Amino acid sequence: MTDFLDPLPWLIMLPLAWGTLAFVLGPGRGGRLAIAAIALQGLLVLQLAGQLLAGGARVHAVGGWGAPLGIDLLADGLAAVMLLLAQAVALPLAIYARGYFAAQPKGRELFWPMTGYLLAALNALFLSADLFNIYVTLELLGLAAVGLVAIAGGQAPVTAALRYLLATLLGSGAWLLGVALIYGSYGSVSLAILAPLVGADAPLAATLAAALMLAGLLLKTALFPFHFWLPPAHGGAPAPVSALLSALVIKATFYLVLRLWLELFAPLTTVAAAQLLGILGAAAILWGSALALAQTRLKMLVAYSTVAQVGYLFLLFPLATLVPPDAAESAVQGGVMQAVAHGLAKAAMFAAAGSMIVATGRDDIGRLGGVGAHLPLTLFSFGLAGVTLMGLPPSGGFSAKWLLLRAALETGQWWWVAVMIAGGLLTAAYVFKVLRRAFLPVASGDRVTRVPRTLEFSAFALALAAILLGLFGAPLLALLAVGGAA
Amino acid sequence: MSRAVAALVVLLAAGLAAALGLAMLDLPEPAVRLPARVAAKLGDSGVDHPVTAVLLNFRAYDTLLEVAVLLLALVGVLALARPHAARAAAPAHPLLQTLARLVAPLMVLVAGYLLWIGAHAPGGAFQAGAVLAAAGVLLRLAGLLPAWAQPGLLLRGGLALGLLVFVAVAVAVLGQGSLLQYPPAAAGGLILLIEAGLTLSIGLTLAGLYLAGTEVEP
Amino acid sequence: MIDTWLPVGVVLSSFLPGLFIFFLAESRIRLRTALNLIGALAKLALIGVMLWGVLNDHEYVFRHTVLPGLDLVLKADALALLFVTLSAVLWLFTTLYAIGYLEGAPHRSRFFGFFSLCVTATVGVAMAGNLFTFFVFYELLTLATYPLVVHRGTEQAMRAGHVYLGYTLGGGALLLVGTVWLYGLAGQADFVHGGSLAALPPETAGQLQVVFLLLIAGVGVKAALVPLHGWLPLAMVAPAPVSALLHAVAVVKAGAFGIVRIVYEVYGVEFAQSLDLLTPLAIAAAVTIIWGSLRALFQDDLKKRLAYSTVSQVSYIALGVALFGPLGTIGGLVHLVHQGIMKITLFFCAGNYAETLGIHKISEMDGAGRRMPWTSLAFTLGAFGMIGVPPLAGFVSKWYLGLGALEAGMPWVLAVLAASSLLNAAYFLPVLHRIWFRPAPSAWPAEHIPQRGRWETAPLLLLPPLATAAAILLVGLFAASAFSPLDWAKLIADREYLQWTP
Amino acid sequence: MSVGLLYALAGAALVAIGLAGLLLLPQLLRKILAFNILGSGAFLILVGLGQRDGGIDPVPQAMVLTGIVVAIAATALALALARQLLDLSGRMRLPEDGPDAGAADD
Repeated sequence: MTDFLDPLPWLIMLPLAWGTLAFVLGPGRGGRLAIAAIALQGLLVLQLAGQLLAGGARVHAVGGWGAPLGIDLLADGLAAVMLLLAQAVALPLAIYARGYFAAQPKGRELFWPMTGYLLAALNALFLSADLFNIYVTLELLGLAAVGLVAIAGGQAPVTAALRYLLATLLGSGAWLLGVALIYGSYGSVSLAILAPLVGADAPLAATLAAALMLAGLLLKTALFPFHFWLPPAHGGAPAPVSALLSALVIKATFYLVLRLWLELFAPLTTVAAAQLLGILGAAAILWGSALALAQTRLKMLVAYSTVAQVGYLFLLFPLATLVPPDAAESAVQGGVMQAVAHGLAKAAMFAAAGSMIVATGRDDIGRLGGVGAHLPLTLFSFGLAGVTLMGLPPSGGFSAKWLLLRAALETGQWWWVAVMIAGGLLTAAYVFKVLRRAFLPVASGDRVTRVPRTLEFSAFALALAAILLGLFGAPLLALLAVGGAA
Repeated sequence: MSRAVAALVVLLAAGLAAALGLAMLDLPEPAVRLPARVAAKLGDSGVDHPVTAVLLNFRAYDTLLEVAVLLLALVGVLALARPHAARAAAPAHPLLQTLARLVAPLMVLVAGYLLWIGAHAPGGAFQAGAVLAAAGVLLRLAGLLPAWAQPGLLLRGGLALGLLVFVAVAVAVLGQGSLLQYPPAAAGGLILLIEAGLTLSIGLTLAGLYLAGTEVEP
Repeated sequence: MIDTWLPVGVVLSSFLPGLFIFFLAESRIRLRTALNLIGALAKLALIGVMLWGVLNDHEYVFRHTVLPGLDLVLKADALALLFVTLSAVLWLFTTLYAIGYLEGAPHRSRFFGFFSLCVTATVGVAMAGNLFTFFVFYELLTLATYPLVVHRGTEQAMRAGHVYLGYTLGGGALLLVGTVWLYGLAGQADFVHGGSLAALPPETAGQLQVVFLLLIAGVGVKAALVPLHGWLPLAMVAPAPVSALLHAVAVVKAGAFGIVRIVYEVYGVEFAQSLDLLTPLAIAAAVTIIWGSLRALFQDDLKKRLAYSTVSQVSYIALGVALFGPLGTIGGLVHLVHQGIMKITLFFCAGNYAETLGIHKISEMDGAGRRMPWTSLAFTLGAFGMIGVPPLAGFVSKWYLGLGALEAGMPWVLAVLAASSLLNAAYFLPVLHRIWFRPAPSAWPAEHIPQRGRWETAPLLLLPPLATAAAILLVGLFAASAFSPLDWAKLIADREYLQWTP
Repeated sequence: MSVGLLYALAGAALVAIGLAGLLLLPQLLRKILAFNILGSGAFLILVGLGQRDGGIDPVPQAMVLTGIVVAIAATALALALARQLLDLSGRMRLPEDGPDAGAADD
């Protein structure tokens, strides 16, 4: 009986099942089913987290065969944290989406099935311990994301979706090539089997595979200069989709970079490669923030903010590679904390932006006057999310920044300190660019209508979660430590 | 795009090919030998053909996700298809129509054979589904099937059946200890059940990718 | 149990009403007023309990671990209570004043919401038990005051808000780097009497000096130390109650209080002296004092003159901190309270002139004393206090600062004090002369509130400045008695010097 | 040199051709074909390296079967998107300039 209630397989099968059922139910149906099922998934993740904290990392051998013949699922602290993030973001967004598509029906027909597959892909990816299986989850994730971008139709979204699709296919192609080389070198694709083999002997093929897989993931994570596809895709999709993509989808590929870097390819990492990743991250922070500041459309601003925030994630690599273990631990904790905090805050920010666009009827920062007076909770949520992105305390973003700053100062890499501080100030500049507009009264000729309450409250719940993460980050870090990933 | 950039890209691609070639010429002996392990466990897999055993037992979880990818692609194509796409095709040449009427039942029969033989020889649900889909495309070209932008409940059920059966079997055997862990005695039957569902759904899905994607001219 | 949660209660007593007020409809005036006053009174009651406790050697500490090795600590010690009490009392007066001031104005729910958050942040700054907690509330203060500065939504207000954010977020960034660095060096940065850094190995001295510079520059932005003061005169576009709060308790005082905590309870005044950090601080403070007074001299806008006066006066606190010796400490700490009472009175009065008669410029103030005698009396007490006329509050501060300068062997500070007092007189006395001795013009610039019987203006506008003006007189007259600000400052100074013998 | 290795080397060449095509060809249909060539190259490498010592390895064969279906799905979605773009814009190619270029004015 206990086998039957194991949360691990259910976390993948449940969203697959409800996504398919939503498709069978018919166009636009399945929202309530999705919300109930995601809530259940949330409980399953909490149960899993409890199991990990009590008994350490867990392996689930699918089919009972075990690696290398079968495929293993691995739930360690890092995976559990990402699973927690995914369900925590998805539940309020599902509630938000129901309200959003009631007000803005364009694109609602097949939103739920695609979202179900998206979540199944995310959960499967976080739990997978098999390189080829990860390839399949990557494709499931990529196609779901591309489909969601194009869901509302129109020339700009379709163009963005195609660009995104080509980028993501090239990325998974590089991954598959890497898998082929690894299988050719070692005869297995299981992470657990491969790790000691790579450590013992790494032929040119393994190094080449590592480089290819890393490059493919960077393309999918939209790290500067591979960010070209992200702003139109995230900025052009319906708000709940933008939120899901910015909060979760790019985090999934970042998670893989982190796992490969810290575990499988750890013997191959060099300081130079780590510094290169850091430099790309720094460039993303500065370039993305500057472009965010230059936007006139609200959702494009938030999308470029994602380009910038992705940069922070990659600062962890120079801070965690070949440095004293204390600093490395702090850096990894900071990077993961940033992933979680940005996920919650960016979902809140896109959700709030979507409400503002519904209320004002247009996507224009210059015409936001009156939002402060008519949608105070939404604006407040946007502000709270902004606080997290700026890295002001108390918030998850601050905790992340604190951990990264500590690692930077401890390892004497002060140049990353300067980048992080400059990035925080630039973030403040573009967040306040929106806030100050929204405080102004309604411009003559414009109207601000009310939006459903569920839109306001779901965005607020996400923003509040990002803030509370800053006050209660310690349990999350305890969970992260399970299994020694950090 | 400037010539310089193009030259750079070509250089990059050639460099990649060279690096791949070099790496492949300098490979160590693999430390793990999976073929031997597959052969050793083939008897417990419920089928005789090693590729089918990998696809539907040892690495059945990959296949499960792959079926989801296929259905998802159809969902994406349907999301793009607009209602005006659902038009009856222009009637085709009578000869083609007659031929299609004759061949289609035969193709269904072939599909059934491929499904059955998959347990022992090359074949299985994907090959069978592909043949079914080809029958659908042929009927469509002959003007005997309408394009569908908005499949009805029955059709949606058929599209989803394979994945739903697969998921149901996967979790139904959780009591054995893990996902997709078939009881050894029932393995062959369960695999056939899954493959039967998959054949129908894959056939419909592959046909749907064509049928939903055509005839979009306004 | 109670001991743990009392400091939290003090923070929540304005935070919760503030949150509630945000979502009140504009028309719910009574509920909003009731929430404001209940919060203010509850805060005072909680503080009363803690004052009693601290006197009886009680410790009120709340500790919550945010990250491993990083605690959020709220602690009510003598120094915290000095500032908390000042904030809570003046908040009550300012709330009353603001209710009168904003009668009928738009966006009051938003205003009072942020107003409450602003006080929440201030008491948080006051009760912060370590540098991290201080930083948390210091940044919260920035965010809570920005909407108040731009409240009017005019182009000028927006520009002022921009400048304000630029300065304060920049300062916050410096403070953050300094704080992280210090945590890296010392593992923690709890506020303890006499500081905790003296035990670090001597080779870190150079780093500690750089960290000190970062920290002081970070808090110096809000304390308006020259050349970091540029935002303060611009922020004058805010409504009068906001200016009053900004100048007397919230923003500039948070900065000054930060300097006190950093010098005394992070570095320890004796250790800071041994690192040669105090003399540069004293010079920075002295330059600010003179520069602010000089600039004040040339302002015709009344609130701008008061703003430059604040730049100058707040640095008395920093100066007192930088004078090594208990007497200087006493002078600086007591001025923290005294300057607050005096400056809030002056801003209340400036608001009254503007709201009642439309007077914004000093050149328009001729004969205002006859039309508004009570307001003008309060203004006069505040101005005399600032100049340092005995027996008013300002005199007490300056007396101890002077003694402290002699004790620290820095006689040049006396010259600074004397010059500053002369400049204070030079920019306040002409104003008083206009109010009392010039004939009134035939018409005021814009008379909004007519004389009604004995009330020269709305009662809620008049009573708060009268109360604080009375306080200026009382804390000066009764400086020597128990529970006076001076007495409390002596108690604190007593604890900060561990080895010092005069 | 075994036959398997020869397949793998041919796969490497296909990958290079596919990569260059995907990046250089402006026409969408050709881009999609180039992606398929790239994918086929990767499949060849996977299978070829797996049996470079002459024996038959069913595991990469099964993986490639899975990969082919995934590639079909991706190709179908790409074609549907390209078709949609053709209907909406009348062109079968992506706009030339990168999105950052028009950031400030769109």
